[in-house]
Amino acid sequence: MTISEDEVKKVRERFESDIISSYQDKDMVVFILKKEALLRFVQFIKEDPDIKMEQVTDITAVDWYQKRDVRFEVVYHFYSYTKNHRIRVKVPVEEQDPKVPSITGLFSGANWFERECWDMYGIVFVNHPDLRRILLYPEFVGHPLRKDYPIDKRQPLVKLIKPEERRERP
Amino acid sequence: MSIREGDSNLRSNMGEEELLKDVVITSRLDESISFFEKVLNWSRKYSLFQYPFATACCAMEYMTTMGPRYDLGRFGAEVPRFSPRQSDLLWVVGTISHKLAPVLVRVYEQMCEPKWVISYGVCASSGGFYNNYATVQGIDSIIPVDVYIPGCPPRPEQVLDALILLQEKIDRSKAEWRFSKKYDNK
Amino acid sequence: MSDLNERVQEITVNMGPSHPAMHGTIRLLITLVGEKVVRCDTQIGYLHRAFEKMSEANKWQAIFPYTDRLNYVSPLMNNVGYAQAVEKLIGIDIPERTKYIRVLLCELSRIADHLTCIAAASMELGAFTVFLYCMEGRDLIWDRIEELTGARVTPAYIRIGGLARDLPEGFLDRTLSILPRIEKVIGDVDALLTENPIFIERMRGTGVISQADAIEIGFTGPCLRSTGIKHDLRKKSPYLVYDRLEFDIPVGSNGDNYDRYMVRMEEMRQSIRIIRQVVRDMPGGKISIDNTMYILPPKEVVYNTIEGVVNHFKLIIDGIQVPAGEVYDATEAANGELGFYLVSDGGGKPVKCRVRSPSFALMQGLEKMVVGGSLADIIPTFGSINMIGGECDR
Amino acid sequence: MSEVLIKIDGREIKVPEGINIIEAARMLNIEIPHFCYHRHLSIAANCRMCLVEVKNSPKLLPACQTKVLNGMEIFTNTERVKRAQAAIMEFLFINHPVDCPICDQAGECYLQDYYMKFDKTLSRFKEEKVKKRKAFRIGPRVIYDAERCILCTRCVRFMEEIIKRPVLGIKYRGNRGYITTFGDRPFDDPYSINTADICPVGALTSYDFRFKVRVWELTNTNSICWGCSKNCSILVCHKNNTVYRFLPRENENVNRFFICDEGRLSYRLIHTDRLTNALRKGNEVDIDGATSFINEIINGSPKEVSIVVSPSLSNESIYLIGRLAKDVLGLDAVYFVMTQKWADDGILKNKIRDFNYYGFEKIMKAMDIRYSELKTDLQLKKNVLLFGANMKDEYKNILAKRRIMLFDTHRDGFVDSADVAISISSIYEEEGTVINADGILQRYEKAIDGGAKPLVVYLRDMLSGLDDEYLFESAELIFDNFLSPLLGLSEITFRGISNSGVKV
Repeated sequence: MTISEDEVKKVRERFESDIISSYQDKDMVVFILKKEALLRFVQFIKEDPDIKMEQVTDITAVDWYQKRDVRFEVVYHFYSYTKNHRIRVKVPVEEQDPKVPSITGLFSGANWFERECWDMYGIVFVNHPDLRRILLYPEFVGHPLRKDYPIDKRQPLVKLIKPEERRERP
Repeated sequence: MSIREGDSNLRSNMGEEELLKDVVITSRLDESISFFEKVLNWSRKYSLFQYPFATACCAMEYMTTMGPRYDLGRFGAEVPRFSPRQSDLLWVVGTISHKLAPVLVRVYEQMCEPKWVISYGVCASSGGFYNNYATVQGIDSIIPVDVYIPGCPPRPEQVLDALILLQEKIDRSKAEWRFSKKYDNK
Repeated sequence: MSDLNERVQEITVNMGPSHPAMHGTIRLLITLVGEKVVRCDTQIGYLHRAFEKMSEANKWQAIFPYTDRLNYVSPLMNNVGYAQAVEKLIGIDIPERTKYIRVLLCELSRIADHLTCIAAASMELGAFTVFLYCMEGRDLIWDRIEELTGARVTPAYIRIGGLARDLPEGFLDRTLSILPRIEKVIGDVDALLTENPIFIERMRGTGVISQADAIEIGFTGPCLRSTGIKHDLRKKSPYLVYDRLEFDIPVGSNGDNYDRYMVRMEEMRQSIRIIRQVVRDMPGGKISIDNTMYILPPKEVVYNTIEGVVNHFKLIIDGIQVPAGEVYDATEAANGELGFYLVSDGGGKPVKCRVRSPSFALMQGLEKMVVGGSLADIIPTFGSINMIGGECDR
Repeated sequence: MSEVLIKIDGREIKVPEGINIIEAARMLNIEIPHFCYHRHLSIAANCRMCLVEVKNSPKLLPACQTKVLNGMEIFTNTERVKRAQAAIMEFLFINHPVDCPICDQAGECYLQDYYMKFDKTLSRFKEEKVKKRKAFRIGPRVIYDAERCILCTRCVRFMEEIIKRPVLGIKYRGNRGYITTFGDRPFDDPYSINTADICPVGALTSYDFRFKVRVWELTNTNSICWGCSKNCSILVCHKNNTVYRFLPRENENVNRFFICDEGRLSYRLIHTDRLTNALRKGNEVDIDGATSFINEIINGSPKEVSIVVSPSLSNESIYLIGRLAKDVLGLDAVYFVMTQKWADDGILKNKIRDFNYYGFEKIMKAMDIRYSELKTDLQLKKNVLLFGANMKDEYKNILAKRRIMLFDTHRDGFVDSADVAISISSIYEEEGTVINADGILQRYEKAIDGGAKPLVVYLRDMLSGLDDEYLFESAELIFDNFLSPLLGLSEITFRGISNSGVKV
């Protein structure tokens, strides 16, 4: 299920300046990458014949609010049908400029995942075809999955009737 | 003909048990339910055209209630009309999120009087255990509701019982003539 | 013929969330030229219930009721997927009997899911009889699930490290007894639909997607297999006891609605085959691990000894202390690859509990499948994707 | 103090000589479980939970009693130690009642925490548990449950060594023993509830907090007690804007680790008969009308306004009052009122009950404004600005003939007769600093929001004429810009004040 040792070595010396660290997690190899090198890295793992990642399975972000100095961490999962192995790429993102290059150019499947990540965490995916909110309504202000967004802060679109004025229909 | 909302004298201050009595003995004319209204109510309650506003997991249970085993058709409410104009019973089935709330309000307003609303399941009735930024905490905060069905999802028998409850409510309701002075088209 | 189209300008039609064929939670802004679809902007999120935010506010073992309501047509598959991910994160190995019971419940839920999908899709094409037959078939399965777990749609029966309770007496025989009746239902649906000219007319050749597009957009499950790629996580990366069972993977050829329907029908037959094998070699023994740091102690211990009540109390108050780390674990749910990405900082609540839902990726491809076809083809295409609101919007 | 080199679980560390192994391990944040050991109490070493293995010593040694020696090698998680801890817990649980669902201590009970960390095994004990007297009121404010007690004698030692009134003791022996007073007299001591705090299990619990709220639903905020001018450091335990209890907070400079019962129970005043809005002659009026009325008087006739202060306010409010007196009203003297004094008991209680009296004194001296107690009404002008008013009754007739503009947290007797009364927030609804009797400056944080605005906001309106008015925005700005230089703490910022306070 995980890519073999020599592929990891090949990736490492090609990107050794940009890879912050890489380790073998429970079932897949994890690369922690600087965000500048993301596009080149994804391009490489897509085209390299041994690794040959064909599908971006999932893109999401983790909010380490007050637990780490770099607050956000965008996490990509890639899967290859032919080789049947997966890798996980993590890109630390500062809170001040939450920008990450969009990979919809390489994998069109990443489109909605990035839109959801923008909607929920407020991480901007640079030159994404149409970066709109996908799960919430456009009038929503703020990004709810951030840890400092209170869980029950509602922004209703419709005027709510107060409990005492709710008239019992005859 | 319309059912007046918030009718002050007859329903709200009378106890539950008086209302359930079949014959309401009253001297004042406008309070008695005339024979004609009884026929009218009887015809209404057994031919409810329903609009299934189904969104979430309760829709699965709603399917089995419409299905062969727990057949909703036995109570005359089986014909789903998919346009609010032609239906008079709105089943709000499942969780209503804040993004869907304007849609629900518009569908409710498009329905013609007399209309009734059944809130199917605990998410529609009170937001269920989704007490968060995305869920409307009970559709009675956006539209008036007649019958609430608890349960997540409610068993089909509970749904049939709710339908019977609504039919009793229709039976007791006092029809208001369009041309009488008390008609207020709020 | 072509000048007729030029004179007809584009109009945008709103197939809104409250449309009978839209399962209540999808809105399609379709741009039409006459009957031909030119563009289709899919808008989802009408059933976004903040699953992740709720899972960050609840303890590890308290998230099971929320996972039920992701894909509420086959809830037990989400439970199994989530429990498996947490067990992998902690490093627990569950007993053999539990693995067999989990496979049994997953396959029963898969049949229920496919029956619902075929019921809804065919009803939208007018075959109301098929809807009623499938409902009857699904009720048979739900009776068994209700008998075992106590609820029809929201069982929340799986626990981290085991199950809530053991199989009641005679459960396996009753499960075996309903299989022929389900096969009869599948046979009837087959007879009604498979050679039905109207059905073939509507389904053959509509909603086509090529293999390359399917892979790139992120198709998994029956929709991917219908394009001819033999990919199933139960075979590719076997989990539970799927490696000990023989079953094969139905594969379509040209990725249209008809193939998706055929793949689902065949998968139901394979699931029945799996259930028969599971019931045949179901082992005895415990159904939960006995390390009470991760699973609640049995009730008689909790009510009679102080150690049991202290253990129970601390597990409920502080939650299961999952060691820090992260994991991504994918299982083959009814609609495709259901992945759970869990991150823990060693506490009782997850830092992140991400669900990679198959419907979300499938809906991305709806526009590619629909553009070029006629307006009427949207309905069978959307029906055959079997998008479930809870899973797609989370 | 000479340093000693020791090794715990293979990790080397230099520790001061003479401390015990538990403290040494705590420096490497290795947790050694213990019941009877308490940092401020003597060593009883009767619970045996803290047994650790020390190299070349035949048997396990109690970590609380054994002092560290040079070159000592200690192991805290070997097989022998684990078996010993599990055995001790098993013995403690033998007669322990199955009370967790009804025990107030659940959630913060040592037995629960240690079971999950160190024991994790089921008991082999099948016989009957010993029955003892359950849940009787050993004193007016404390309840004792003999079955839950593990006889660790923390409460006995606390009363004997800290409070110096040896009132508690163990009666009977073996598993029949339980804690009681001599001749079963009521355990009525002004520090009795502290025994419930330091009791590691649910044996001693506070009568007032009984079955009120579950401990894990409360959030704790650092604050100070408003009972007297000792300003003991406390934790305010609150849940959706209601305070349920005060707990002592470790503070070496002020109250070490305990507080008096009266201060602890004064949390009730936060929610009883609070003034919630503005009153004109006792009847309701909106707050803006009242503040504009006061501002007219101040701007209209600044000369006829004098100030009377009750020192139960934060340093920041007192500073602004000083600026108001000096720059706006041109007063050179400010009068203060006192509440009923109480006896200074030599342990914690201080005779002056206005909790910021010493802060008031220091600030007034630093701003060289004369201050004196209000004796006769001659000194007063026509209008009186009265800040905070929990005061003795005889002041009331002094102030009777004046036009009173009152800012107060509570609705005491004086509110109805005042011309204008405006509600302000108590110290638990705002941030600020206070100075106590021993000259320790402490910062308190906002625990709940009670609806009323802090006094600092109203004072800022009155001082709106001054040029540096923008600096009066919040307590932090006032402290950083004015108070810290004034009190000679220029290098300490508002956020920088440590939890145990700063000597002024």
